[in-house]
Amino acid sequence: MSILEVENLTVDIPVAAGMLHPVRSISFSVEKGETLCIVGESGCGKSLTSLALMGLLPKAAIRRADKLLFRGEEIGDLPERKMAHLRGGAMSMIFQEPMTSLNPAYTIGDQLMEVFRRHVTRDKAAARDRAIYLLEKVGISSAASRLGQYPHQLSGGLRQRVMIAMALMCEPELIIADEPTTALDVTIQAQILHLLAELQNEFDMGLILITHDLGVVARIADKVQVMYAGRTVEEGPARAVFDSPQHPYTQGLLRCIPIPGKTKRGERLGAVPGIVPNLVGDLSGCMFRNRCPHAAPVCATADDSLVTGPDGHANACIRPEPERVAEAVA
Amino acid sequence: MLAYAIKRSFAAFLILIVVSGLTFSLSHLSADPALTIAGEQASDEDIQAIRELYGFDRPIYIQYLEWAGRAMTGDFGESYHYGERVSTMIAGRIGTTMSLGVLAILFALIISIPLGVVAAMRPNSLVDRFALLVAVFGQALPTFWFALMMIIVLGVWWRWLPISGNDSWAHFVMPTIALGYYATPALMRLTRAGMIEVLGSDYIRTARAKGLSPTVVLFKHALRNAIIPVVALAAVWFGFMLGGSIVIETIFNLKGIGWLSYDALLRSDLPVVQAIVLIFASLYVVLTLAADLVNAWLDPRISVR
Amino acid sequence: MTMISTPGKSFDEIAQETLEPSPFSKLRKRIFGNYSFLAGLIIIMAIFAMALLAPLIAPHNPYETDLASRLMNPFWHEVKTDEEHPLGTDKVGRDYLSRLVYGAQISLLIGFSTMLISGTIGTVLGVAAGYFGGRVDMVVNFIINTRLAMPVFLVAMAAVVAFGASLMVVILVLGLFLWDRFAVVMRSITMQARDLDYVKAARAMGCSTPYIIVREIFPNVIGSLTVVATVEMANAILLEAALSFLGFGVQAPTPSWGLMLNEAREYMFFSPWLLALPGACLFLLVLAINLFGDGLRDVTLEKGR
Amino acid sequence: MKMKTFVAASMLAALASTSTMAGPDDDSLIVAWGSTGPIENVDNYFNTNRTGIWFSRMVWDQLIYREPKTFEFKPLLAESWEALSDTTWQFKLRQGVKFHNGEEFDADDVVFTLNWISDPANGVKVQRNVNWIESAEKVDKYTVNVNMKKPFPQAFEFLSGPITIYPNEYYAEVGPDGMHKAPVGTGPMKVVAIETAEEYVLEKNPDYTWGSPKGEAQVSKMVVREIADVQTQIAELLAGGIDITADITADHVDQIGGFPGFTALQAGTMRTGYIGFDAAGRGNFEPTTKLAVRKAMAMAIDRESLVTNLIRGDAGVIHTPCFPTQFGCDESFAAKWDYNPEMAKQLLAEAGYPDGFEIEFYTFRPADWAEAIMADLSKVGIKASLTKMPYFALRDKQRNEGTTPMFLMDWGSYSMNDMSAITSHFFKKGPDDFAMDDQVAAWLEEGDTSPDSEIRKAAYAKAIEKITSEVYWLPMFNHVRNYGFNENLSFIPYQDEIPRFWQYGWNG
Repeated sequence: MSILEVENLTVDIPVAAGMLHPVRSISFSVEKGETLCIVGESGCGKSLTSLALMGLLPKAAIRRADKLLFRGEEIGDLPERKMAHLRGGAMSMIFQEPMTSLNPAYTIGDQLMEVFRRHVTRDKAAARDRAIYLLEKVGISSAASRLGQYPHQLSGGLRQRVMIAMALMCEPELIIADEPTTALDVTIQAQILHLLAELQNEFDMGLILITHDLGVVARIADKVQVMYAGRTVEEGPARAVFDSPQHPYTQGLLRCIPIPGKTKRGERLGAVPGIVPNLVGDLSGCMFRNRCPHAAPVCATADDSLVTGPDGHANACIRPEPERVAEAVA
Repeated sequence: MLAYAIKRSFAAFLILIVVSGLTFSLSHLSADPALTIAGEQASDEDIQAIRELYGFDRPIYIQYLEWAGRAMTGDFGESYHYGERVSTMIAGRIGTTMSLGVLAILFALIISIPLGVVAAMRPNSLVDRFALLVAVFGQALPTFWFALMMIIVLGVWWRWLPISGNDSWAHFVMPTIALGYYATPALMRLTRAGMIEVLGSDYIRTARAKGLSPTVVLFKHALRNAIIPVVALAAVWFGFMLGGSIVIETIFNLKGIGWLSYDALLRSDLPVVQAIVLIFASLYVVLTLAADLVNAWLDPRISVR
Repeated sequence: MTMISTPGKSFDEIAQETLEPSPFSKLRKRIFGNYSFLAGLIIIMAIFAMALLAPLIAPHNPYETDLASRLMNPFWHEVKTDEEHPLGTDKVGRDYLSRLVYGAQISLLIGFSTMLISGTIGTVLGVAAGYFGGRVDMVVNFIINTRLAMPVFLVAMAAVVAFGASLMVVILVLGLFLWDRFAVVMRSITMQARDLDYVKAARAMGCSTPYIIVREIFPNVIGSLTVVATVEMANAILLEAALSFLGFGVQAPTPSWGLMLNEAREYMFFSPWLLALPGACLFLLVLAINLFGDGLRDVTLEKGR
Repeated sequence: MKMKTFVAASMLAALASTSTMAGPDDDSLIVAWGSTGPIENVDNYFNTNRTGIWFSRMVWDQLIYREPKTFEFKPLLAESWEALSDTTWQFKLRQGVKFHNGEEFDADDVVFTLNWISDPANGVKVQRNVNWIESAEKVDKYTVNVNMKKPFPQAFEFLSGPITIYPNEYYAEVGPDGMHKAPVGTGPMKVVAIETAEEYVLEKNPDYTWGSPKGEAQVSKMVVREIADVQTQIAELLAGGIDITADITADHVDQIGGFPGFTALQAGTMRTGYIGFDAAGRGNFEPTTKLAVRKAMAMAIDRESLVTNLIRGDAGVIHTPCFPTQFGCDESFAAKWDYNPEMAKQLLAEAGYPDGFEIEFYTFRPADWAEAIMADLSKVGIKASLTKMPYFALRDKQRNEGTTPMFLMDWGSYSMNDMSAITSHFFKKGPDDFAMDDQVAAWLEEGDTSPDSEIRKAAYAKAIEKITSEVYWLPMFNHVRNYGFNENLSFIPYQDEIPRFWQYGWNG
């Protein structure tokens, strides 16, 4: 049984110009001990997807899903009060901005223990022990004395470690990390990712890592899901996706990054030209068509659902590679 | 911390010297104290004698230094008019003014913080509209006029509340509302703005992601950060209110030091005026210092440098 | 000198509260129509026109007494009315409507003049402190703190006693006291403006300081300056009214709304309109200035971000 | 919901406060006064307030009683008296009178009081009240001789007015401070509690049964509240918080009188209003130094209209620089200036001001009187600009700087029925004198010190004639005191501006 199973998740936000459709009918699942990476450009809906899973969408946003199963139970219609009990307990989240995601008015000890005492036990001593244990786990020295410090006394890297520790406080079965390293120095980015992967292994959790950094994905992902304009355009086992990207967008993305062992020294990195389309109003066809080198008139109208291949590798291109090759031949 | 405290105290001290020096010169411009002391029927010789006895014939800066020197020991001299020690007179009356000031600022905070919070949480709701009305009216309503209207309606027409004096808590209801209401718009405005900013902040999202109950999120995580600026402004307003208490105390016959200063000005009772100006100024200085310390406690990022 | 730098937290709060865009702009639009700003402006213009055209509008000379027809009732009363005096007469038989009309002149005169004086003082101090920083900032901070520590109302009353009550004295006293908000806000805005890239560039290119302040800094602060000006104008009008109300303001028979309130107090229980009318005028003017200022704040804010 | 609670709480509060409300129910009287400021020290010798006089009449007695309607002198603490010489009076004292603290009243008290107050070292605030006393001597337990420094014809005015008799043992022990905190006298009311500038609680003196002409107290308890603001006093009166106020204006009398349950009335007093001119040129203002100008101004002001419309009650125009009932104040010697704006214009033109002039005008009274006067003056071309100042500040300016060319003021003569209490104060070349007329000063001095009342009258007549014909002052009108009170209160006003509060009881 998957820890998380999502089917046709949709998020709509009413705005002045009409209805914005930032996430449109996406599906995925995460198993115990598995790492799912959701990749895509800014604005592709990946952060909203994570917030939708946690039930943290802005008030105006409307969430719909055919299935939203957590540990096999439907959580899509849970009242806020019950949802709050899951959050921070069985599922927790790490945010992008360690500098601002901690409350400046309270010590990190207070903020760490708070979540434990909310979900596990009111026992203060137990919470404290757990906090110290996890701070050490995430590689913070003299953990006990750190408890009394305020966020502003810590560096960004340390704060993100604290955020990770906080997410782990209640032994969650699923962690959603939304670009946890974007705001950090490059050297620290690697450390934090390494740490995350290590902890995931150790505690055997499901991990959803949201990122636009394919280099990161290549290193730790089990499964990859590529999002563009609120849609999943390609998904599959990490190796399959990296080895043979099928959707033109994925191909474009992969050309943008140097991949160890694949990109030759001196080779030019590619770029995906064009801009992300407007997602307000009725949408149809493939949204990538205005940037796609292979676009054809049919792309404006045809269904852009995923077509799954034999190894679980799916993509949503209306004109998949075989067709394009056929055309080229013809 | 200690160095900071010393610096602040020194600055405060300088401020008090300047303020009291200005007031001293100002009030000595306004009247010849010898005349006030001598009374209506005094002869020229009597007045001259008093002038020499009290040293009013000396240069003003010498008089000021002497006054300031004694004031530092809490000795503000004797009232020309009442003949009582000014310190005794003020000690007997400051309680009324402080009660009024504290009640008024509490009233303002009790109105403005919840209104500001609710307005921030539920824009466009009925409460928000009510808050708007309070703010728009509060800013434009002359305090004394509002006080008089309350007296007419609540005191005389409906006879709900006592009109003058300070015998019971009921006597403080109208003055508190009149004085406190004026500070409400500013405080509410700042609460609402702070609250909106905080509610949109990353750490509130974190708190919610931690599954904390809405109450904890609102009161523990959001409010504390949102009211930090409100505290500082409330301290400033408390100072303003003590000043405003002059009109209110006069209207409601509350005999605090606001009224005392008005009475003293009418009869050129300079030692009383000077002492009260100095006390108001000291209160302001102490309050802003206290507000900074409270802020430092509420917001650990403000390190006490 | 370094010892006297004490820009308490309260400075920032005063600046923030002043410039905080009205939280209610949307709501206000709903209640007062789409452009409350426009509504404020229209009321101000109407009152301004009333002041300018007073000799044409007012049915009588506001100073002309007629003891035989004193205390006439306004038109809605059944007895003792006179078509000559639609709003009745005051206690020496002057036409109340005419005095209300001419009262606009006084309030606007006081509001504008005070604002000009205090605006000049405050802007010079604030811009200097914000632009030069360092010691200049310290000295200005000290001056601002000293000013804030003074109980304005009390010291203003003392000054009026010292120099004699007259329109000129009231304007000067208020002008010399109400510059603090200008200074605080100008200081903080100038500080931000100083760090803008093009201002830095201008400095790097060796432009003269006056040139930079006038050409580069000033356009940045002018919006906030106007906002503060509206706040202070409203403040000055209310303070003048309070001073006149206590008998420490302008002299009779000047038709000042504050003084009219003072005179009307005698009749507050029996002829409440005498109190209500000038109070309502005062309220309306201040409300209009506030609405206008709020609207201006929104505009300034949109432009600024 | 919260609003409801608040409303309910307020109503409860109101009920609580109404339970202690004023009214006839509990045989108590609540008085409000204080529009000119609270009494700084209720010790009669250490305040200058009008209300200080009111208070002193309740708590203390004088040797002599001056009948307030006929101005006759009657026995009070002294049973009889005779003049032993031009400078000595002998008083036989009443027996069986007790002070509130039980101390017995006898010659020792009188001797102590008179000697103590006349010693300048003790700093009695109004020296003029006491500095004519040379000494007092005890003859026997109930006989006292009072020696004067020189013949002093107004002595009885003082002995029946400001000079109250204190208990010697108590006062020697506690002094003015103690007397302020716990006043002790022989009067009809005794003090229970004093809260400076707040309120005084008094109760009936049960021992005041020896036949005093002042009469016994009519209520068992009295509370006096110092309320500076007249409107607050009225609000309290209408809301039932107080029973009587004496600080209201003429217009209030109409208004309160029309309110069911309340009575209001006006009573003329001897407080004399006047316009003073800087005839001596103390402030270097030229126009007022010219007689023609002063005459013109006198004729430009319509005093009749002012009195009828603004002052009202039984006030009248006064032509003398003193109040006509006062000793020596003979109206027939006064030059009268009737309203005549045409003549005024003519005089101004003759004086060299055909287009009038500008003048500063000072007052401390409500501005409406001054405004009416200014309107009259403007009709003959004189533009007056008003400066209204607090009383003390204005007196200060007058005495120190003298830069007040024209001022509307008034004088209550300390309720003394002798013109020396007013005219001599202002025209004997003191700091309040803006005429600086040697002749007038000399005549007044003669009148003040001569033991012969005919000589006094003649001297005063000359002074009156000169002051009014030179228009040093333009006497205006006598003031009216306006009272508002619960209609069940038996209230009688007196011309000397002293309400005898102990005499007022509840009807029915």
